[in-house]
Amino acid sequence: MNAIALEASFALNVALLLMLVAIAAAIAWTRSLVAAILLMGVYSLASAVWLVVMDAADVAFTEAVVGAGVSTVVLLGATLLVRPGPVRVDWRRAIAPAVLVVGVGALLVLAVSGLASFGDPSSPANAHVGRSYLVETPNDIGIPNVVTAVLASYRGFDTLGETVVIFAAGIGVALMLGFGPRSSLPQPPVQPGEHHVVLRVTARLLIPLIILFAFYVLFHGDLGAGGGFQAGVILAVAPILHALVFGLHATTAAIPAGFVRGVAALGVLVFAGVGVVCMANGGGFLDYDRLFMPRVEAMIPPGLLGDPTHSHNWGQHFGILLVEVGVLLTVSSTMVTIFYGFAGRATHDVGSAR
Amino acid sequence: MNFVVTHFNYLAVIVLMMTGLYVLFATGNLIKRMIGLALFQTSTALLYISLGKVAGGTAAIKIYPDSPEAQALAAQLDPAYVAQFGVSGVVYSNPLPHVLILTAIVVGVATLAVGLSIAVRIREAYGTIEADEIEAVRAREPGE
Amino acid sequence: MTLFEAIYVTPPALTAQAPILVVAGPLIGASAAALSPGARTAWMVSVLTAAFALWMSVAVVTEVAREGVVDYALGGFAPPLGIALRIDALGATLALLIASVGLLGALYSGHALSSEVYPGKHGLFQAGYLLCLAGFLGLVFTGDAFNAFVFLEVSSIGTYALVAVGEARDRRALPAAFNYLIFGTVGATFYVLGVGFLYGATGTLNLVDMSVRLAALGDNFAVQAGLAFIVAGLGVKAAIFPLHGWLPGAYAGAPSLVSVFLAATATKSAIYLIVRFVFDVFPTGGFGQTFLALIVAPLAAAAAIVCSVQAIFEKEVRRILAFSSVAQVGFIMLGISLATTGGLSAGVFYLVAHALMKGALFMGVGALAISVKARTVEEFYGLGREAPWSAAAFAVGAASLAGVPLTMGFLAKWSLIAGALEAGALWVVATLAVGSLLTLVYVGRLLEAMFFRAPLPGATRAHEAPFGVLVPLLVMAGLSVWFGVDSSLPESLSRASATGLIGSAR
Amino acid sequence: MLLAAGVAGLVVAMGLMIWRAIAGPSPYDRMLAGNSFGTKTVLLIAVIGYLFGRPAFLDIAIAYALINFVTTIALMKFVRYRTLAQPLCSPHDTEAKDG
Amino acid sequence: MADAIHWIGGGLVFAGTLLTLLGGVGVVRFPDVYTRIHAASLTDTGGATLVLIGLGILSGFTLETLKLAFVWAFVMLTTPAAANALANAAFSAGHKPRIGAFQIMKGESSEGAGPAQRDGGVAP
Repeated sequence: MNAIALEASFALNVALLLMLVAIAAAIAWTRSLVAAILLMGVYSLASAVWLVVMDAADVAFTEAVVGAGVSTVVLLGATLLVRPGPVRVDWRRAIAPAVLVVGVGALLVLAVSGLASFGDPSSPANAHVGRSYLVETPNDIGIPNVVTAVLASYRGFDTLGETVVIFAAGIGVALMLGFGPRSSLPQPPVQPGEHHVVLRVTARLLIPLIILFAFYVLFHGDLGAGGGFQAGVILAVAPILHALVFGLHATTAAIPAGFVRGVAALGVLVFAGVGVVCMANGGGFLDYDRLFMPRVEAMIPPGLLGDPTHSHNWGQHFGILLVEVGVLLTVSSTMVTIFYGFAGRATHDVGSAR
Repeated sequence: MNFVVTHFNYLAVIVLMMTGLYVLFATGNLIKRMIGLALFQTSTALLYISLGKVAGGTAAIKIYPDSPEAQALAAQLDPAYVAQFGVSGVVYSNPLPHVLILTAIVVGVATLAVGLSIAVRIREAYGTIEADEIEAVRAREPGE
Repeated sequence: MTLFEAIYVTPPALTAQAPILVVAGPLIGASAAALSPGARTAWMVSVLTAAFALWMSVAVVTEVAREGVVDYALGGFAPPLGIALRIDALGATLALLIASVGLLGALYSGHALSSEVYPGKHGLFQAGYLLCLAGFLGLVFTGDAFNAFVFLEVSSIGTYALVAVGEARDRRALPAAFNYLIFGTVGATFYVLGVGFLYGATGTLNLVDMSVRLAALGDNFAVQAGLAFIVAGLGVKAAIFPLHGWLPGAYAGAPSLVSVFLAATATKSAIYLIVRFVFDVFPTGGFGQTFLALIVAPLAAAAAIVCSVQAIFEKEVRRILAFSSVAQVGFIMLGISLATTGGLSAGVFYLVAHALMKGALFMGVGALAISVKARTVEEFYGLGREAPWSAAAFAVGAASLAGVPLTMGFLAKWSLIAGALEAGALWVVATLAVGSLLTLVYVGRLLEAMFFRAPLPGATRAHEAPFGVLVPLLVMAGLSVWFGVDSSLPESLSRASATGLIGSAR
Repeated sequence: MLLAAGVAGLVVAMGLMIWRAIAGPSPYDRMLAGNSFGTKTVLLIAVIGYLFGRPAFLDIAIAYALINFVTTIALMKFVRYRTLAQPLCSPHDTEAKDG
Repeated sequence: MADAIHWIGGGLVFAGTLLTLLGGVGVVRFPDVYTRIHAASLTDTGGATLVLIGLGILSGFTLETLKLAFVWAFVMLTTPAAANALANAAFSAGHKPRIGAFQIMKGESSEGAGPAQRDGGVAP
C-alpha cells in the first residue's frame, strides 16, 4: 500500500500532465469558442486534480472554483455580448507567433536546465525559506494550515495586494460594463411546454447548502484547505446560481448592485483596518501580535479553546480570521459585481454604446 | 534523457506555456486571445507548484506528530530521509509556492474579467472582435 | 534637502510608520472613494489621500536622507520570512516624484474629469486612480520580488480600465487598452516566470537575501534566463524599444488625467525595478550589467533615434508625445546602462526631469482640449493666443523636452553627456546628439503650430482652462523651470541614488 | 492496490470524457462530457485523498461538485437560451404562455 | 478484520470506478446525445455511490464519513439534475433521438441537422 501510494503519485503526475497538454492542444486547435471555453473549464478541473497530487490542496481548491467556475461563467457572459463568428485561422499569420513561441520555449528550457531536479527536498527552493515556514509556524502562528499562516500572516501584505487586485478588477468591470441588469434584456427562445422544474427545485435546495459550505470553508481555513478567497468565490456562486435559474432581476432585487459594490470596498477597509489597528497598538502594519491592546490581551485566559501552549497566538488567530473575513467580503462581492456586469448588459450594436 | 526524466514536469509545463502564448499571438479573436492568456498564466502557476513539490511529501497542513496519520505517512518513506527532510517526523511539500500561486490565480481572474469587459466594449464600438477588422476600421478613421 | 527640512512637520510616531502609510493610505483612500456618494466627495477623498501620501513620502525622504536605507518589516516578521519594505535613495526619489505627480493629478482631475468621464462613475474612477497610485508607490517601496509583482498588477489592472474609460472621448482608447492589457499581462507573467527561476535557484524572494545568495551561486542558466525574463517583462511596462507597442495608443486614448499620470510614473517605476534587479540584486560587474550593456543599451539607442523619427511624422499631438516618451526612455536606459556612478545618476536625473516635463505636456494638452476637442497638430494652430496660460505651461514643458537652457531637460541632457564622456562611451554621446536634434524638430513643429500659425478657418475658438486645471498645470511646468535653475534637490537625490546602488552592490 | 487500480480506471474514464468534449459534435455532447469529467474528478480527489493518507481533501471534492453543476447550468443556458440573465421557465410560466 | 475491511472497501471502490469507466466507454461509443447522457449520468451516480461507500468502509466512522455523505448527497443532487437539464435543453432545441421509438415514428435522422445543433451558432 505504501510504496503504491508513491508510485501512484508519480504515475498520476505524468498522466495528468499529459492530459493537460492534450486539452491545451485541443483549445489551440478548436475553432468553436464554446468548445474552447468548455475545454478551459475541463483544463482547470484537470489541473486542480494535478495540484492535489502535488500537495497543493489550497491551490487546487482555488483553481477549481476560479478556473472552472467564475472564469467559465465570465467567458460565457462576454461571448454572449460579443456574438462572435467562428474563430478564423490564417496560417500565414501564425508563422511569426510560432517562431516567437519557439524562441521563448527554448529560453525556458535553458532556464529549467539550471534548476534542481523535480521533487528534490534539498533544492534551494525547498530548503531555505519554504522549510523555515514549516518549522516556525507552530510557534509563530499556531495554526495547522501552514499555507494559510503564510498567506494571511507572514505574507499578509501580498494578500492585501491580492484583495486590492480583485477590487480593482471589480472597479474596472463596473467602469466598463455598468452595474446591473438593463430593462431591455433579450428574450430567450423558449419552445411551448418547455420548462426546467427539476433545476428550479434543485437550485432552491442547493443555494442554502452552498452558503453554508462557504462559511465552513472560511472558518475551517485555519485547520484544512480553504480560506477567505475560496470561501468568497463559493459564496458568490450562490447568487450566480440564483440568477442563472431564477433570473437576474430576481437576484438584484434580493442583493442590489450598489450594496454589493459597497461590500467590496468594505472588505478592503476591513483588511487594511486590521493593519491600522495593529499599528495603533504600537506594532507594525498587519502585526497581529499587537492586534489587541496590552490590557485586553492580559484578559484573555490562558488555555482558551483548550490550547494552553499557544495562548500567545490569540492575536494571530483573530487577525487571520478578520483578514480572511475581509478577503471574503471583497472577493464574493466583486465576483458578483463582475457577474452582474456581464450578465446584466444588453447586447448593443455599433454606435449605441453606453 | 536523464534530464527529461528528472525535469519532466518542467518540460511539460513549458509545452503548456508555449501553447498558451501561441493561442494568444496567433488568433485575432479577442475572446480566444483572452483564453490563451489565461492558459499562459495558469501554466506559469504550474511551474511554481512543480518547484515546491518534495518527493514523498504531503500537503503543508500540519499533522499532529504522533497521530496514526503521521505514522502511516512516515512509514511510506525511508526513516533517514524523514529524519533529514521532515519536520517533526512528517515530510511536507513547500508551502511558499502555493501561497504565491494563490495570489497569481487571483490576478489571473482579475485580468480575465477586465480584459473581457474591454473586449465587450470593443464589440459595441467597432462591431467586431477580430483584431484585423478593428485595425481596418481604425485605419479609416481621421487622425491616423 | 534643506527645502524639506524647513517644511518638515511630522510626528515621530507617524515617521516610524511612514513607509507603509505611503502605500496603505491610497489603498484605504481608494475604498473610501469607491464608497463615496458623489463626484465631488470622491474628488475630495482623492485629493486628501494623495496629499497624505505626499506628506508621508516627504517624511520617508527625510528619513532616507538621515539613515541611508529605511527598512520596514511588515507583520512583525523579519525578512526573509516576512515581507519587508526597503527604501533606498532611488526608491525615495521615485516615491516623492510619484506622490507629487499623484497630488497634482488629483487636483487637476477636479475639473478635467467632468468633460471626459460620466459623473456617475467619478467615484469608481477616482478609486481606480488611487489604486494605481498605491500600486506604483508599493512597487518602488517593496523589498520583495513577488510583492513587487502584486503591486505591478494592482497598478496595471487599474490602469487598463482607466485607459479604456477614454473611449468616451475617442473610441480608439478601447483597442489600445486591450492591447495594453495583453502586452502588460504577458510582461507581468514573464516577470513572474523570472522571479520563479530566481526563487528556484536561491530559495528566497527577499531582494537583499536574494542578492547575498546570488553572489554565492555564480553562473547558472536558471539565474541568467530568470534575469532575461525579468528585464523583458518589465521592459514591456517600461516601454523599452521593441516592446513599446502598447504605449502610443494607450497614452493617446486615455483620459488626460490618466495620460498625465501614466506618462510621469508608469514607465518610471518599471525602470526602477529593472535598476533594482540589475544593480542591487545581481552582483556588480556580473551578468546583469553585461546583459544591460549588450542587449538593452543598443535597443535604447535604437529607440532614441527610431521613435524620435516616428514622432516627427505623427499627426496627433498626444501620439507625438507618446512616441517621444519611448525615445526618452531610450535616453534614460542609455544613461543607466553605462553602469557608472555618473551614468546612473544622470539616468535618474533624466528620469525625474522627463516625468515632470511629460506631466506638464500631457496636462497642457488636456487643459487645451477642455474647450476645443483638439487632437491633431492642425487643430492646435493658434491655440497659443487663445489660451495663453495653458499654452505657456505647455511651451515650458516642450522647452524642457528639447533641452533649452534654464530648464531641467537641459541639465538632464548635460549630465547624461558628462556621464557618457566620463565612461568613455562616445557612441552614447553621438546617439544623444542625434536624438536631441530630432527632438528639436518635433518640438519645434508643436510650438510653431501653437504660437505662429493662424487657427484653421472654421475652427471653434478655444478659451483658457478653468483655474482648478491651470494651477496644477502651472505648478508642474514651474517645477521644470525651478529645478532647471536650482537643481540641488534632484541633483543630490540622483547622486545619492547612484552611489547607493553602485556602492550597495560592492 | 485496489485503490490504485481505481485511480487508473478514473483517469482512463477522464481521458474518454476529454475525447468526447473535443469530438462533440453537438454542444450538448461537449457539455455532457464536461459535466461527467467533473464528476469523475470529484471521485478521483476522494480516492487519492485516501490513497495518499490525507482524507481531509474531501472538502475540495465537495467544492468541485458544486462548481461543476453551476458551470453546466451556465453552459446550458448559454447554448440553449443565449442569455445568462433571463430566468429558466417554470411550468407555471409555460402554461401561461400556452394558454 | 482489518484485512476484510480493506478488501471489501477497496473492492467497492474498484467496482465503482469500473462502472464509471464503462459509462465512459458508453459516452464515447453511443450514437446520440440522449444515449450518451444515459450512459454518463447513470454510471456517474452509481459509480459515485459505490466509490463513496467503499471509502466510507475504509475510513471507519469519523468526521470524514460525514464529508463522504455530503459529497454523495451533492453528486446525487447535481448530476441527475444537470443530466435532466441537458436532455431537456437538447430536446427543446430540436435534437432528435437517433434510436428508439421516436425515430421509428417520425422516420428522421438527427445528427448534424438543423441550425440549433451547431455550437449555438458560434462554431462553423
